[in-house]
Amino acid sequence: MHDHSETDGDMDDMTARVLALETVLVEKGLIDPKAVEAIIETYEHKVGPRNGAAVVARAWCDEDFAELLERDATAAIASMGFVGRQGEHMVAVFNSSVEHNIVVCTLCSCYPWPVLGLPPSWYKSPAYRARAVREPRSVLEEFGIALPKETRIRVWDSTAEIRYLVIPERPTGTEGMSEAQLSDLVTRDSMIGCGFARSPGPA
Amino acid sequence: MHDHSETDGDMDDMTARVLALETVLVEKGLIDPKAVEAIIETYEHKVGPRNGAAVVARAWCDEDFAELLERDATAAIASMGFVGRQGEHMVAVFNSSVEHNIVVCTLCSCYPWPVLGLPPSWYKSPAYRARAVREPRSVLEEFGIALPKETRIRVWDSTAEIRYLVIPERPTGTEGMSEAQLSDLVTRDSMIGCGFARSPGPA
Amino acid sequence: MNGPQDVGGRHGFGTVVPEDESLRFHADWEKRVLGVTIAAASLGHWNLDASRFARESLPPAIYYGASYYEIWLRALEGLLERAGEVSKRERSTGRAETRGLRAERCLSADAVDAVLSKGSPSSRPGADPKFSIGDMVRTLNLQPSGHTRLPGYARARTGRVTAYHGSHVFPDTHSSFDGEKPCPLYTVCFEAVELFGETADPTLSVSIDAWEPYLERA
Amino acid sequence: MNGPQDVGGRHGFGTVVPEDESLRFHADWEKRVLGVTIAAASLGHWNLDASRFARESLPPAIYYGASYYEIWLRALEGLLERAGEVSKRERSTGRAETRGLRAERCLSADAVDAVLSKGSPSSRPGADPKFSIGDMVRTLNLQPSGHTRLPGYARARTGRVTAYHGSHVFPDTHSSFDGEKPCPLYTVCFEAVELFGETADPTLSVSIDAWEPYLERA
Repeated sequence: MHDHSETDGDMDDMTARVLALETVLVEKGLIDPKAVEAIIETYEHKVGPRNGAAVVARAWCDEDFAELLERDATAAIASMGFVGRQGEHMVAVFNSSVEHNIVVCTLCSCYPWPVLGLPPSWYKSPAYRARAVREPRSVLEEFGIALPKETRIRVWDSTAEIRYLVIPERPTGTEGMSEAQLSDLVTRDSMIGCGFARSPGPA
Repeated sequence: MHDHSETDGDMDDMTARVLALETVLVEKGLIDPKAVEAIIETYEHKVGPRNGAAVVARAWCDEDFAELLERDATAAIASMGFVGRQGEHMVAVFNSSVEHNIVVCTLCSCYPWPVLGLPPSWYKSPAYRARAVREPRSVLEEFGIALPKETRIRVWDSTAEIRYLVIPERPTGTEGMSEAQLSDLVTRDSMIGCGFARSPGPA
Repeated sequence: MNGPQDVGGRHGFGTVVPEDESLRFHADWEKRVLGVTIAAASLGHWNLDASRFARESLPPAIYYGASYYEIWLRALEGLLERAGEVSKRERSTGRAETRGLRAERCLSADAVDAVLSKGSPSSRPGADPKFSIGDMVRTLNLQPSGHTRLPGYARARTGRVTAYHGSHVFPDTHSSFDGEKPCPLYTVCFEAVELFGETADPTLSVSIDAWEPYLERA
Repeated sequence: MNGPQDVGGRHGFGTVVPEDESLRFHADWEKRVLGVTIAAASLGHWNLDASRFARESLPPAIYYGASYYEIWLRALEGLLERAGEVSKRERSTGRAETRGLRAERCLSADAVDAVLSKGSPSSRPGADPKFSIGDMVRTLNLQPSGHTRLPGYARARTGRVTAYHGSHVFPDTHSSFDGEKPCPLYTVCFEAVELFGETADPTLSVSIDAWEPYLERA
């Protein structure tokens, strides 16, 4: 909904608006600017979709891990050190040649932060939230993805505190690749269900 | 939704916007400015809620007319010379001590123009359209109207080309008053169901 | 469409602000919008249902931020643009660059009274009605992306037929220029508890006018 | 509430615009909104459900016209105002006029890692579940004016229980500070044709997570 090219004026307004609020909160001792910085630093540089990519790559390589991920995703993901806010109750859903999973939060912007970081703008947009549950195929087309007509689609609307991580299919031609190499093939969008993992080879 | 005290800037934008369109249409010979003026003149000065008030007053005084109004409102209203756009198919609904009728158009702004003129802003507002069908009592309170708890309420959502006119109850103490005097007691809001006819006496 | 126009029963729009009945317009530009909208309709490029569809197709952020005359104006701009009559550039410069396509249908001042008095009745000859007054019917779960006049709050709900109005032009097809396809039109009355759940006002009933294709026998 | 947040299945919002995954923020003010919102939550004046309710209670014209960080900021302003911490005048001048009420709960920089890593699990001990995996259930026609997490498109629809998650804090009461009232939480899966009518994609199913009070046996 927010067209950034046209809203530079708005953004200045927003800058002033949040600055005023932050200033008052700091003056009252209600927030510590260093804590604010630490939060920003965490989600700008530390917690992001490479966490989820590592989970996916391990699931591709380690059957026991994949089994635990299916049975208790919170524990499996915690075993790799990814825990916390907006990931307290994790469920992993596995794509296959017959079923494709997509995650949405129609009511707000629920998203598995410890494994994917902050949600992209489109995930929070009314357009995605409205259409993912009704016409996911046409949404996928806007991501350049065409699913076979007969593939079943299951959409997970995150209406509670359960957070969903899509495990995309392992691309063909990746035999013998390391977990680290494999994780490079795992895109953020593929872990929401709006893409596939990349095929190996020249990008 | 539209706060007029805050939108003088907007209104200037709107003035410019409609002027540009009108100018191009006139230049192309697609509209005649005199026709535009005649349309405005019609709905600013000729067609308005006094038409409906005359219909209501006659229904209060003339049983045969009331009976025709109930059976074929389009014909009854046409017999008084009120016809045309947005009044092609009329239905009159009669308030009583046990049932109160309210009219809304949840999907746009359908309204019986030949008898009531142009709809007021609130009739077209999302607030009225959203709430009239769910919580008409709380809407009526905002008009200063409290209905007895046991009064049945029937809301008419104008989803087709049928237009509804509410015939309010005749106030007590109006015996012997003329149709013209009675029509002065009939408010626009009472013919939508968002008010009562006024009682006679000092205003 | 499940668009911004479909507000029946929704929350969050605030209070209703009454208005003196002597007030006709809030600004002069509103008068122009009224006059130009009605005059331009005479060109015959669209019908009433198509103009409603143009209004509800405005983006929700615009629809909810606009007064109703602004909604009319924005929809009119789109209708004239799609009809090939007034381009975006012409609107922004205020200067005509091409000739009008249907100048011969321009509404003259003389004809205004007759056009407004005549109106556009939507009743048509049509098939015999399938339902009778008193029948219980259920609205279908119809959610087309195009224009429809079955409001969301009354979808998949059971009510009673309280009136039959003969056949009327069907907006779902007429709005997309796919024909008038007249069909029987009924008034269907629902208890509020059926529409809004068990906490709804028990003294309240709500009726809609519904075309036969919206209904099945309950 | 049937508020602006309840967009599942609605039309008219346009296309989805993909975004490079390396992009974290579109402007610096978005970072501040993120940081201030999370830091201020530590004051304990509200909970996650109350903050969602504050966001969806924004007027639709504002909600749909705003980016999500703007929604967060506007909701935060309202929450802090209602908590008595920051008045409208203080926001407009940018100067504090009173002391903070809960300065002793101010989140310190040292504590950030621990707070973010701990999160706020919503699972609680609770009653035995009434439904089992595989059961067919029907969602109730619940349309409260307050906060709820049963989306409109899945109201009064029949689906199958596909998972049970134990008991979780109930947002409908928690959001209004009426207690956690934990109850069993299920995943319920619906065929798209049940939700959106017969023209819906036959290969599509949609699940929601639904608390037991939203459900009855089908």
